[in-house]
Amino acid sequence: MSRVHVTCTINGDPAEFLCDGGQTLLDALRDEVGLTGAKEGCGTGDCGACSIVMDGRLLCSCLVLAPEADGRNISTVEGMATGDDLHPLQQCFLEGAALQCGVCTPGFLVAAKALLDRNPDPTETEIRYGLAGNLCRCTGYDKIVRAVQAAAETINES
Amino acid sequence: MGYDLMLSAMRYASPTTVAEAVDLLGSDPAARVYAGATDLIPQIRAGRPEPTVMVDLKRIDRLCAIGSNGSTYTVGAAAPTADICGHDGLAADFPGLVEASGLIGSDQIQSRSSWGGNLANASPAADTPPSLIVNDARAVIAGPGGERTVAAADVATGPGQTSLGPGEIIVEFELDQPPARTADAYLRLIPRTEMDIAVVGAAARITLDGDGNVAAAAIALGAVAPTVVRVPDAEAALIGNLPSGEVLGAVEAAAAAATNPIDDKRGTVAYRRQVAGVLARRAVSIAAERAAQQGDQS
Amino acid sequence: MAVRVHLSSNLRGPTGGVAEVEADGSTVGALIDDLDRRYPGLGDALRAGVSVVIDGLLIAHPEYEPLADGAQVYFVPQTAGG
Amino acid sequence: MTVTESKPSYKYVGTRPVRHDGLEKVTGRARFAADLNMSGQLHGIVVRSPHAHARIVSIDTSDAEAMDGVKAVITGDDFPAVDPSHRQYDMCINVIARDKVLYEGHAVAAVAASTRDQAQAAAAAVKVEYEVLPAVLTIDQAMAPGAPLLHAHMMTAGANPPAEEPSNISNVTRFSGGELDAGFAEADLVIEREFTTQPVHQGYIEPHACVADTGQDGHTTIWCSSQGHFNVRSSTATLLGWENSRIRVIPAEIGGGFGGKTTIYLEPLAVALSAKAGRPVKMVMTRDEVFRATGPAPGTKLRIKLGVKSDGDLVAGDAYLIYTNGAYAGPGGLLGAMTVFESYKIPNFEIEALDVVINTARSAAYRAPAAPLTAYAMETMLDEIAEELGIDPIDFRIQNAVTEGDPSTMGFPFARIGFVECLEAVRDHPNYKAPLGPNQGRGVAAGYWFNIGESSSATVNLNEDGTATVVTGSPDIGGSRASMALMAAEELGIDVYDIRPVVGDTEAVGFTDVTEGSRATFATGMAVVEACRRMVVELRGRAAKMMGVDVDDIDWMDGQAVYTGSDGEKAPLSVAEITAKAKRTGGPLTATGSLEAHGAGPGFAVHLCDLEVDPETGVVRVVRYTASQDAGTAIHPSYVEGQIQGGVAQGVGWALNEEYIYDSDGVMENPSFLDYRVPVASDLPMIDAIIVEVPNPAHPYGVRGVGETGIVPPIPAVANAIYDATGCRIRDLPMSPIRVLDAITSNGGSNGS
Repeated sequence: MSRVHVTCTINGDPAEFLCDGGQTLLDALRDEVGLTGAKEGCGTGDCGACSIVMDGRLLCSCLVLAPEADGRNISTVEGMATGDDLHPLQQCFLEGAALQCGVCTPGFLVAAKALLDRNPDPTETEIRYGLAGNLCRCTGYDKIVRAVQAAAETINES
Repeated sequence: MGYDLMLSAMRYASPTTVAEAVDLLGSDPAARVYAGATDLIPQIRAGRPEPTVMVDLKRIDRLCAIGSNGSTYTVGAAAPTADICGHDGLAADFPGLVEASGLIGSDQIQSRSSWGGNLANASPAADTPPSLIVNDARAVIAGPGGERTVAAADVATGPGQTSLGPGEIIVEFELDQPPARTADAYLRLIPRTEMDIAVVGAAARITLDGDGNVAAAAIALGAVAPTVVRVPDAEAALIGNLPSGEVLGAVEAAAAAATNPIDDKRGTVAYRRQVAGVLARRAVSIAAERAAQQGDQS
Repeated sequence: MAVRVHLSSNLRGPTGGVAEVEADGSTVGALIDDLDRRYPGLGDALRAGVSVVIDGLLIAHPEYEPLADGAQVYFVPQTAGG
Repeated sequence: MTVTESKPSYKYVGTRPVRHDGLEKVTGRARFAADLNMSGQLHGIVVRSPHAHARIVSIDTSDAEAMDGVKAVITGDDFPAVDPSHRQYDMCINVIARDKVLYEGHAVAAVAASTRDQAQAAAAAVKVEYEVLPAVLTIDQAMAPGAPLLHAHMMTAGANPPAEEPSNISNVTRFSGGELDAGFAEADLVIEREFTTQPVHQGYIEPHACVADTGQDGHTTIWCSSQGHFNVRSSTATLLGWENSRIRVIPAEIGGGFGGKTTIYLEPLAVALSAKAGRPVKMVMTRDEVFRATGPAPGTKLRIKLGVKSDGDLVAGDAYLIYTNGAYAGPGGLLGAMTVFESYKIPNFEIEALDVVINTARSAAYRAPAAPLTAYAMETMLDEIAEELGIDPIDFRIQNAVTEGDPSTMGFPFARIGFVECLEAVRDHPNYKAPLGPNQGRGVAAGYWFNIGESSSATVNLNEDGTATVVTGSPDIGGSRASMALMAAEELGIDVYDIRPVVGDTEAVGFTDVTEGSRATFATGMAVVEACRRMVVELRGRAAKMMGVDVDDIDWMDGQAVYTGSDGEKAPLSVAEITAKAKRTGGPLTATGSLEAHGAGPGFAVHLCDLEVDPETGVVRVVRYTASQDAGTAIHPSYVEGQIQGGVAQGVGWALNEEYIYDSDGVMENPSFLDYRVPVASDLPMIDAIIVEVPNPAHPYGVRGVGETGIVPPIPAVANAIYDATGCRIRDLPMSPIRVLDAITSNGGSNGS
C-alpha cells in the first residue's frame, strides 16, 4: 500500500514526511522525522512521555495516527527553547533538579507548557491534576511541581 | 500478549461531511470510526482485530461543534471533552455532565475524548453515559438510511455492543435546557485521583419544587452492570420529599440493590454494590444542593 | 596470626552451632583454609557468596585481605541491591 | 532541611549545581536506548509464551523465515546449552526458554525483519507446540505436597538436613541469636501477626531497548540502557558462549531502573539475530512486555512474633518469611532474613526464610530488595506494641534502635550509623505534632538498607585548557554525573562546571559493577576521588618541574600548586598553567582510580505519613509526608532529596494500589499503566525530605548510598496511618480501597488487631 504524504509545521518550520496509514504520530516523529524527544513509555496514552501539542491541543502522540497531522501545527520538546534561550520551564527544571533519569522530562515539559499557556497561575492542586497524565517514577513529583511553580512565577514576572 | 500496532496495511480517511463518512463506513465492514482513538488504539494494541480503514470524524465540522438555540444544546459527537469543559453554558446547566466529561483521562486524553466515543465504545464503566442519561440526552445518528434520533440510554446495549447499525455513526447529542431548580452531579470511584477507569460511577439529576422537595429525580449508575442502570426505586423514594436523612438512606439502599456488578481486576461485587449506594446518595445530595442554590439565585 | 572468627548463624553448621572460634591466617583466604581444616566443610561455605566485616569495614571479596594478630573477623552473607 | 553532624566544610561538595547532562535532557536531545538507530538496522521482536507453564514440544520457524522482509529467526537452540549448575543458569534460560516455559511472557524465539510490522507478522507465524503443564501460581500451591515442579533439579539449598527430593523451595536461610524460648518467657507482651504481599513492578518509564551490530569479524557492539553495561557485556557473553572481549557495550541514557535493569533480557537475542542476519538489529519492548516478562519484586507471606517487656525493651523475635521470586531461585528470602530484625536490638531471635518458585516472571532487584516487606511487617507490629504499652512510637523505636557497636543480625557490630538521628529528626519536625483533620491518621515507620561497595573505575583527563573530563563506568541513573563532578571539583580545586563527567563504554573505562545497592556515588565516587588524588600528585610533580623546586615543597591548594619551600616567593601555578605546558613536563595529564570499595555504610530512614481515609469508600489520600534519611554526606543535596522523594512515591504506590493480578491460568491481567496503578502527581503531596548527615567513616567524603532506603518505610508508614485514621490494621497488600473498606466494614471501625 502506498505511503501517505503528510505536510505540516513542526516547531515553526515547514515539514513533510511519508508515513503508513496506520502509523502513530509518535512513531512518525521519531522514525520518519528524526525527532526523538517524545518517548514511548506505554503506547496507550497512560504515561504522557510522548506528549506533543497539535493545533494548540496537548496530545499523547501515541494515540494519534500520523496522517492526521496533515496541515496541522505541531510542537514538540525540541521546539521549546528559542535559540540559546531555554524556556523558563526548562530552566526551572534544571535549577530545581526536577528530573532524575530524564525520560519523562520531555513529556512533562510539553504538558507543563500547555498547562501554563492555559492557566498562567495554577495552584499546586491544579498543577498536580494538570500533570496527572504524565508519569514520573523517579522524583515523587515534588521537584517537578515546584519547578512548574517557579516557571509560572518567572513567566508572570516577565 | 500485547502487540505493536501493525498498521502499515491500514488506510486513514478523513471525510469532511457526514455523508462521506457514512459512505466510507458502509462500504467496508472492517472500517472503524476514528474519533479520539483513546480507546481504539489501545484496544488494537491489546490484540483486537485491526481495521482496514480508519475513518477520522474530526474534520467534520458538525461533529466537533457545540451550539445552542436557546432551548436545546447541540454537542458534536466528536467534540473534545476539553472544549465541553471549557463551555460556560454547558458548565452552568449541566455541572455534573461536564464534571464527568472532565474525568475522562488526562489533559492529553481530554483533547481527544468525546461523548460520542465514550458512548459508542460501550464500556460499562464509561464516565459520561450515566450523566447523559440522567439529563435525557438524545443521540442523533446518521447512517446509510439517513438520520434518526434516539435516547442516549438506548445506544449501548452491552459491553462493547451498541444499537448502531452498519455504517451508522453518532453525529451529535441534543440536550434540552434543564427546567428551573434543576442540577446534576456525577461522582466516580477510582483508586487513584486520576487516570483510572471507574470502579463505580453515579450520576444524579434533581429538580426541586419551591419548598425544596424533590419534584423530579433521575439516578444512573455506571460500572455496576453490563450497561448503565437507572435506579427507579431511588427516584421514587425522592419524589415529594426533602433530599436528606432517611430518604437519602433509601436512595443508597435502592442504588446498591439496583446493581448487577461483576468481580474483576478493578473491583468486587460487594465493593461495587456498597460504593454504588454511597456515591448515589452523595451525588443526589450534591445535585440537590446545586438545584437549591439555583433557586436561591433566581 | 591468631584471629577471632565470628560466624553469622547460617554459617555455623560445620562448627556444630558454635558462633565464635579461633583460627590462624595472615589473610582471609589463609584463615578460611585453616577453618576448613578445623571444621571440614566450612571452607566451601565461606568461599561462596560470603563477605567479611573487619574493624567495622564491610569487604565483599576478602580472600587476600591481610589480617593482624588478634583481629576480629565476622563472616556474613553477601548482599545485593537494586 | 538538613541535620548534620560536624563535618569538614567543602567548597563544592554539598552545593547544588545544575547537572551536567541536564541540558540534553530538557531539550529532548538526550539519547535513550530506543532513540538510537543504526544504518541498515533490522527490527527484532520476541515470540513469547502464552502459557504460564508448558513444555516446548517443537518450534517451527519455517513459515516465519519465508515471510517478506524476514532476515533471521532464532530459538533457544541457537544458544549453547547451559547446565543447571551454572552460576547464571537462571538468567540464561530466562532470556530464552529451552525445553520449558516457566511463565506467561517467557521468550521462546525471536525474529528480525526489515520493518517492525514484518517482524511482528513473522513472530506471529512462528509455530510453537506446547504441552501445557499445571501452573503453580501461589506460594501455597508451590509448597503443597505433590505440587508440580518448575525445576526438576531444584534441591533446597541451605536445608538442614540436606534436601533429598527436589521441590519448589529453592533455598532456606536461618539466622538466630540468644535463646528464643527464654526471650519470650521474659516478655510481658507477645504478639504474632501474618502478612501477605503481591509482586510489584519497578515501573521505570523507559521500556527495555537495545541495538546490536555484529560484524563479520565476530565482534559486536551493543547500545542499550542498563544499570551496568559491563554486566550486559558479561551476561551476554555467557549466554552466547563468547569471550567478553568480543562485545563492546555503549551505554545509552537510562530511563529509570530501580534495580530492574541490573539484569538483561534483549541483548543476547539482538546479538544473535544480528549475527545471523549480518545487519544491526534494534529491539524495543512494549509496555505490555515489560510488565509480563521483566522485573517484578517478590510477593511474600510473612509471619512474625515479637516479645517485649513492659518497659518497652524488645526481648525476642521469631520470623518465618516466605518470598517468591517468580520462576527462579532468588535472593528475596535471604535479604528478608538479613533485614527483618536488623534495625533493632533483639537479643533473642530466630529467623527462617524460604525462597519459593512459582510460574510468574523472574523477579529482578527492586530498590532495597525484600526490605520494604519485612519493614511492613515489623514496623506495623512495633506500632501496635508501642500503642499497647502506651509509649510514643518514635520513643519506642529510639529505645530499641541499634547504634554504633550493637550487633547486627549477622553478628558484626555496627559502625557509626545515623538511625537514632533520623528518628529524632522526625520527632522534632513540626509535622509530628501538627493537628489532624477528621478521618485523618498519622503513621511513622523506619527502614534500613545495607548498601554495597563492589568494583568501580574512573579516569580523569585534564584538557589542554585546564578543564577536566571525568570518565566513570557507572550509568547515570539519577544525577550521579553531577555527584562525580562535585567530588572531582573538590579534589582538584577546579570549578564544578569546568569538569565534564562522562559515562564511558566498556572499552573506554575500567571495569565497573552494576549501579545497584546505592553504590554509584559511594563506590564510583571513591574511584573518582582516588583518580583525582593521583592527578594531584602528578600535578604537583609537573609544577615542581616548572618552578624548578622539589616536589615535596609543593602543596595543592584550592586548584593551585603552591610553593611552600623557603627559597623565596614563587607564583602559584593553576591547572590551566600546568596543562598548557604538559607536553614539556611529561605529556598528557591522565590519572585513573579503580578499586573494590570497602565499607559501604548502612542507610536508615524514618518516615511520617499523614493521610485521609474516606470511611464509606475506603479511598486513601496521602495529605502530608515527611521523610528523614541518613545520607552520610549529601554530595548534591537536591538529588539526595530526589532519591528520598522518589522512594516515598514508589513506596506509597506499593502500599496502596500496585500489584500484579493474574487470572487462574497465570496470565497477567493488568499489564498496562492504566491498571497497574503507579502514583500520579495528584496522588501525592509535597514530600518534605530531611537529609541527616552522619558521615560514613569509610568514605573520603562520608557518603552513604541513598538510592534505596527511601522505599523501605513508606508501606508501614501508610499502614500505621490508616490504622490511626480507621482503627483497622491491614496486613495484606495492597491497601486498596476495596481492602480498606472491607476492613472498616468488618471491624465496624474498631481496633482490628
